[in-house]
Amino acid sequence: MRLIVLPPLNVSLIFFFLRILTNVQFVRGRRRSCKAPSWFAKRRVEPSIYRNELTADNAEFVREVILDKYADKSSPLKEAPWPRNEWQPKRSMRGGLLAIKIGTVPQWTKDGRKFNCTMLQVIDNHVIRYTPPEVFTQSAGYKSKWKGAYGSLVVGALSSDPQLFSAQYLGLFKEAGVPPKRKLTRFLISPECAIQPGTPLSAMHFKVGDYVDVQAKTIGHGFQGVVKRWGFKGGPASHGPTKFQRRPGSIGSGRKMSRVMPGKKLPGHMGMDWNTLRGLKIWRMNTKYNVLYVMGGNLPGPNHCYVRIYDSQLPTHVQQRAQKPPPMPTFYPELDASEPIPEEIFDDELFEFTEPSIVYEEGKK
Amino acid sequence: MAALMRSRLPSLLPSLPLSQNFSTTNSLQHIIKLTRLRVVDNSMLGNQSVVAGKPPRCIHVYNKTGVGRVGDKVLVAIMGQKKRAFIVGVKQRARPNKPRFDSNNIVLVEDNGAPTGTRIRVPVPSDMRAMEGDVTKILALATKFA
Amino acid sequence: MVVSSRSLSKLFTSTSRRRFCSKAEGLSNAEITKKRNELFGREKARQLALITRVEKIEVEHVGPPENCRLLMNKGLSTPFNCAMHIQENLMSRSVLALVNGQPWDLHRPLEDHCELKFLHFKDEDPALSNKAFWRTGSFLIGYTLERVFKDQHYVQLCSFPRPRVETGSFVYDAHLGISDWTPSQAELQCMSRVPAKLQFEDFKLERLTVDASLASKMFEDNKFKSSQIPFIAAKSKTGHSVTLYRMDDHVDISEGPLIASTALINRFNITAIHDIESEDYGSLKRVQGLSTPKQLPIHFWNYGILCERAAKLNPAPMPAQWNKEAMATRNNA
Amino acid sequence: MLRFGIRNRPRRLSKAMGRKEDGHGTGPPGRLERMTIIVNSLVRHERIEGSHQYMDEARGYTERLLQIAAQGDKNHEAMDVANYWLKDKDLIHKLFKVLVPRYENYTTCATRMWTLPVEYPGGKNKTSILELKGNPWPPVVPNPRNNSKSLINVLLHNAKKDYRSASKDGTPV
Amino acid sequence: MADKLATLGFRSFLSHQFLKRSVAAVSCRYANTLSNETVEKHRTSTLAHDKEQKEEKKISAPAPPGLKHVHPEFLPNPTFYRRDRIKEKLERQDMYRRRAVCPIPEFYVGSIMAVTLADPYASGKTNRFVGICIQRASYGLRANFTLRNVVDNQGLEIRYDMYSPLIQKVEVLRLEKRLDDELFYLRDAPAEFSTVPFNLEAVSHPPGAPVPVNTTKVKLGPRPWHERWERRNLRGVQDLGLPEKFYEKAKKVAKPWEEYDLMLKYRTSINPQETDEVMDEVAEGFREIERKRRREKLEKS
Amino acid sequence: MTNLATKCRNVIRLLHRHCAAINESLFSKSNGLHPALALDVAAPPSFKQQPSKPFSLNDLFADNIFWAAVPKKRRSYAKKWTRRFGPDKIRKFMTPRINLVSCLECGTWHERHSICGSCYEKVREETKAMQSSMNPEEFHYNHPRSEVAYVFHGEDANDHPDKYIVEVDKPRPDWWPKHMLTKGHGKYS
Repeated sequence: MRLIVLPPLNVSLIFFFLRILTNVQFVRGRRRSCKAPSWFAKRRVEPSIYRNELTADNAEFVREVILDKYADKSSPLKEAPWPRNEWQPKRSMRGGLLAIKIGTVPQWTKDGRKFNCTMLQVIDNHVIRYTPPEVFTQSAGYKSKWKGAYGSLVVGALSSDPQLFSAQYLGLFKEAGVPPKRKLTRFLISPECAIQPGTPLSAMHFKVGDYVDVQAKTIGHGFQGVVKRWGFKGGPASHGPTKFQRRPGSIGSGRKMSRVMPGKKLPGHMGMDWNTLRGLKIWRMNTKYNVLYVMGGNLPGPNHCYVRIYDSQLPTHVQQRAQKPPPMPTFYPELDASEPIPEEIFDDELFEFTEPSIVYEEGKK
Repeated sequence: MAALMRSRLPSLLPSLPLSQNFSTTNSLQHIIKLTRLRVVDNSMLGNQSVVAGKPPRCIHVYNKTGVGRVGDKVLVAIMGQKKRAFIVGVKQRARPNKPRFDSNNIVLVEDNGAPTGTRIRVPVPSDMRAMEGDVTKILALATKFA
Repeated sequence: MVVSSRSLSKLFTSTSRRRFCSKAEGLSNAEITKKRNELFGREKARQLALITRVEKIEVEHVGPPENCRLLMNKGLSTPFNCAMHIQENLMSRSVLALVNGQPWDLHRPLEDHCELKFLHFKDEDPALSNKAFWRTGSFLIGYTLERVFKDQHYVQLCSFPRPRVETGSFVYDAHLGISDWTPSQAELQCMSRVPAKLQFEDFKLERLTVDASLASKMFEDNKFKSSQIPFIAAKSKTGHSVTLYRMDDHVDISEGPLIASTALINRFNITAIHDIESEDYGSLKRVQGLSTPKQLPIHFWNYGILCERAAKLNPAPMPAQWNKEAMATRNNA
Repeated sequence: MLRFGIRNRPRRLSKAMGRKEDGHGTGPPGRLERMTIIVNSLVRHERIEGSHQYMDEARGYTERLLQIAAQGDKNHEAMDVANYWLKDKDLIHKLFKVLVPRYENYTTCATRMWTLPVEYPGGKNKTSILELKGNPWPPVVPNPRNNSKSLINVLLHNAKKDYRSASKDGTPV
Repeated sequence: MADKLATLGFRSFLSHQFLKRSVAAVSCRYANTLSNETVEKHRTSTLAHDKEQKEEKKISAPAPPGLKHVHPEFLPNPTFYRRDRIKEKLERQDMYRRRAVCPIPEFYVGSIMAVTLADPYASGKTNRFVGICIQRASYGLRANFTLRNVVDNQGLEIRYDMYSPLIQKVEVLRLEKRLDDELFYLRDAPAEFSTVPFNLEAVSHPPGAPVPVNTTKVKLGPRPWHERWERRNLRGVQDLGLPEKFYEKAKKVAKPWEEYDLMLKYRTSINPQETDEVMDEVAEGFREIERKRRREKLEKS
Repeated sequence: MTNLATKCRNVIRLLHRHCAAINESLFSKSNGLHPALALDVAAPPSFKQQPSKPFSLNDLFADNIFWAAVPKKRRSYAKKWTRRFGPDKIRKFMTPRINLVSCLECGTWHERHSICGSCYEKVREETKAMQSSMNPEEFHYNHPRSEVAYVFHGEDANDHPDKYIVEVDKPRPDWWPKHMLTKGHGKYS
């Protein structure tokens, strides 16, 4: 029986609807906001204020209580698990995962072609909250361009010690009954793909051979000039160009225009902006460590950055998905796994290192 | 012919050091305009350029980027005349399993695409055999494939 | 002897219960609090007026920031005034004072030459401060009960046991005058908001020793207290005095030292109300609460763990009518 | 393996501690020279104070020096490194004969750092104390307070006893 | 390690000082990023539903000390933002599997080697190249080595990916070392130093014997060279015979202090404990390969 | 070109008028003292260094004052103070310091993560006293090759076997924690 301690807490539940990491909204030109929206729940508290007060074995006792409260809770909610609806081709849009980029590795196809794969590890994902479309349209952060078709599924990653977070932020996890998460993100989903809060998600949410979109924040380069930021050629290096080597040059034409067009490429803050790569194939998966090998070594963001992965929205892949429906609404190990899940799953075109070296037959040109 | 080849790499310095021929850098790592090249077939023109110590220079690369790779056609100024040639070896750092040569090698070609020489004296990258177009004509002359 | 006294007290309480209820029907807690507050104020002014000539006493301060000797007024200046001369930090963080080794309220005037030491929650052994803080907690539950309920519910505070921090909660037993009511979480939350707001007001806890007659006059409409006052007075040093404490306009009987002011409190929660059965006073409600001082910040999560424990019934003894034997055992306990 | 949190990148410390005229070099060689001066004084005095950046960088170098010196004075590399890092040659003996045996069976790191308070009105760069453990000087914090008797610790301690006894006899918490 | 420090009451006063720095300072360029320690903490945190099980390492015997030089590519890339335990472990698993199928013998820069590569266009579908190994670079599955030879008076170098499936066979014709780590100066040296006959007979190296060091000193050709060799303090090169001003400029540019920059070395290398752990695992991996090969031989016979 | 010429003329006329005033004020009434009494030290330091050569126009042109971008108008106090201490800068001065804690021993305030300055002052003095009690020749140039033990007044030397003993001729300070004195003292040493 858990006491809601501070009166403002339940107020926060109603108004601060959910801590949403709005994915990229492209206003004209490149615009980003490093500041979280005002209605986000205040996240962090200064841990050292409290930690210095506790003795060692009391801190130990508190950690023990945390583990008992959260460790391997079966179903936090009294009501029955939610129904699993059918996959409707072209209409259904599933939720995604919040992973961490852990590195890139070269792989080869069966016919000897070399390419780079980025490894994304899905660590400790849980569904935190599902908001049906009718409620979501009224909430803060809703964009009218979504035309009320989508509900919102908040997924959290990396459970951590509640003593690091503020009361408001901890209130967000009460409904799901999961430990507070270090990072939250939101996916727009169609109502039939709703997942019950508190459900753990793993890399098996996707299948090898699927195509996914991957979003991450690019490496920040601070205030950069046009040559680095937009790849301008800049001026000549010699023949006496007085102070004109890396400058943007003219930024607009005369009389009729006589202004600078919005979106004009100029020096400014570069990087640390959400970037999406679409239609990346999943070549390989390690189920023991929940690692996905995704096509391409050029994923945005540095090593160990958060990465949002969701089914690819490119039209070709949406059609392909119609034939091979993915696990709906996610992969439930106890229900879907017929035989024990193999530790490594490979795409059939990928060269497995256990196979002998590639030999080209005589006939083939 | 071999006697002319001094033990080390083809000498790129002419007998009398005229200012415009005197070069302080090694030949460039990839082929753009004015890059000095080395003719590797047994065409007369190629041998004369070696004897005269005047290396042929690339004056145009027939591709969009203007940087010549293996298999690209180039226009070469050799012994005072303009000839076309195919690049069969580049000093630029190559991809894995692809050979990298110590000199930028070319094979001279006539206007109709037929090679001037009859034999290529040095190894040629084996993935040139996968190229289409009139490059295939000069492959017949190749003896060794790296 | 023991048997008879208990039967006597049962007789006494059964009759009194019926009589008091009817008489108290008309009165409401608010009026009674106002009346007690006036009586307390008048008595305090009277006692102050008795001091005509100001004598000087020497106060030897020991401890940080430095040991010094202060010349203060007898019967007027309090340890708090001494702190005002020494350091502002002492004023804000001190909970209690030690006068010649005895715990002393911070706002209680000094009587004689003495050696003064200030206590706070982060001392090497803050047991005295913790006990005073716990006793203040019970005192503030009384303050809350008398303000929180609607007027038709006449709350009669009974008594609170000796403060024991190990139990995890402080207690006040009272007769709430509400029949079957078990408070929900939200209601407890609302009740807690009243004392929780006290941390923003800097109410002093003033101590006053009054004559037993005045005390019984103050608490005439509270049957429990009026039956306890003669015994308390008998136990006191002079044999007929009762020590009262006032905070804002709430007055209550308590003998131990309380903390200096409500500004020291950080979190305050009324955690549970249990039904208890006392032989002398019949069925009562045991109201339990938990609080932490500002000097010891605690994270909301760990406070939640303490709250859950504080909600369990406090194992303190049931309130009982005092009689000779009980007082004897109390003294030497 | 360094047993304290080190930064991923070294600090440039380009602001010369001393000027070129005093013989201090500039740039990376100057930075390393300044580090040797600090390490040298730390090995001699075993407790030094200075600006936080320099102390933190020198701390890494001191720990590594001690780890390398642990290979014994017969080892050529250890003697060469000690010779470079300790300008005063009598300290080399102290390093091998006093410090290395002192930290032989230490499980924690061999140095400790404290942050010094900011002098009013502030604005100057942060200063801190860097000391070698096991030094003969009086401890920086003479009697650390034991807060096990504070109110919240007493409450939590008793809550723990209840919690443990409750969970022992199976009653769900 | 920070948590351990945070437990003691008094030490918790200390822990604040370490806590901030023990979480390595991730510069602001990497917003939305976790430090290595935080990721490790979450992988093994008991709060996680997919907590990583601690498998016990079945290390039967410690690795031979020199293994680190024999298989340098098994050690991870020391740059801090490349490090990740899980990525390195999975990569090493692939490397063992590959080496079980196509064994790569012990070789060093300076050994004469022959590599048979699958080539769809060559006759017999394979292409064998013999040359002297002038460089061995990079880490993990990206590891590669470069062979150099002079064929028909034409200098030729091919860079092979060690773990590429196209490689059919790798033979070491002469196992020897040279005085330098990289032999790029052979490009500026006369051809006979880089010429290796294609039909060279393999000289098998007696197992366990120390690897011979070929101390030939190459006489470089005339300038212009590919690099300013006088600045590389090469040992396998005869006296360059350059005028004095070259050497003065080299001295001015040299960085002798970096040899004593202990933290620079610490940050650009894998510390001894971790190297031992990795090398123990590598030795165990190779023993596994041996066992598997013996089992296959038994089945075949 | 013409207005440039007029501008130069005005500037020169302006300078002439002023330099007379400048010379006059410096010598006659410097800070109220009779020139004879105007001590050298009292003269403004900047004036002292300049050699007393007569004012000439080309100094003006020498440091090409006309090519440098210079403010056209004088900045008012209001503008200057708003820039320095204005609304956007107020945050720097007005943010309350909430990480201050008062030391439990001596009550002085310090930041939460730092140690108490006044308490450490005692420790620093004591350390300096102990260091000075060792013979400086040895301490600075020929450090003993074994652990050093500082033996205070009233302590005997032989409970520090095979250590270099340094006599400190004053009693050990009372605030020195007791638990550190016993053998194998705690790890806080």
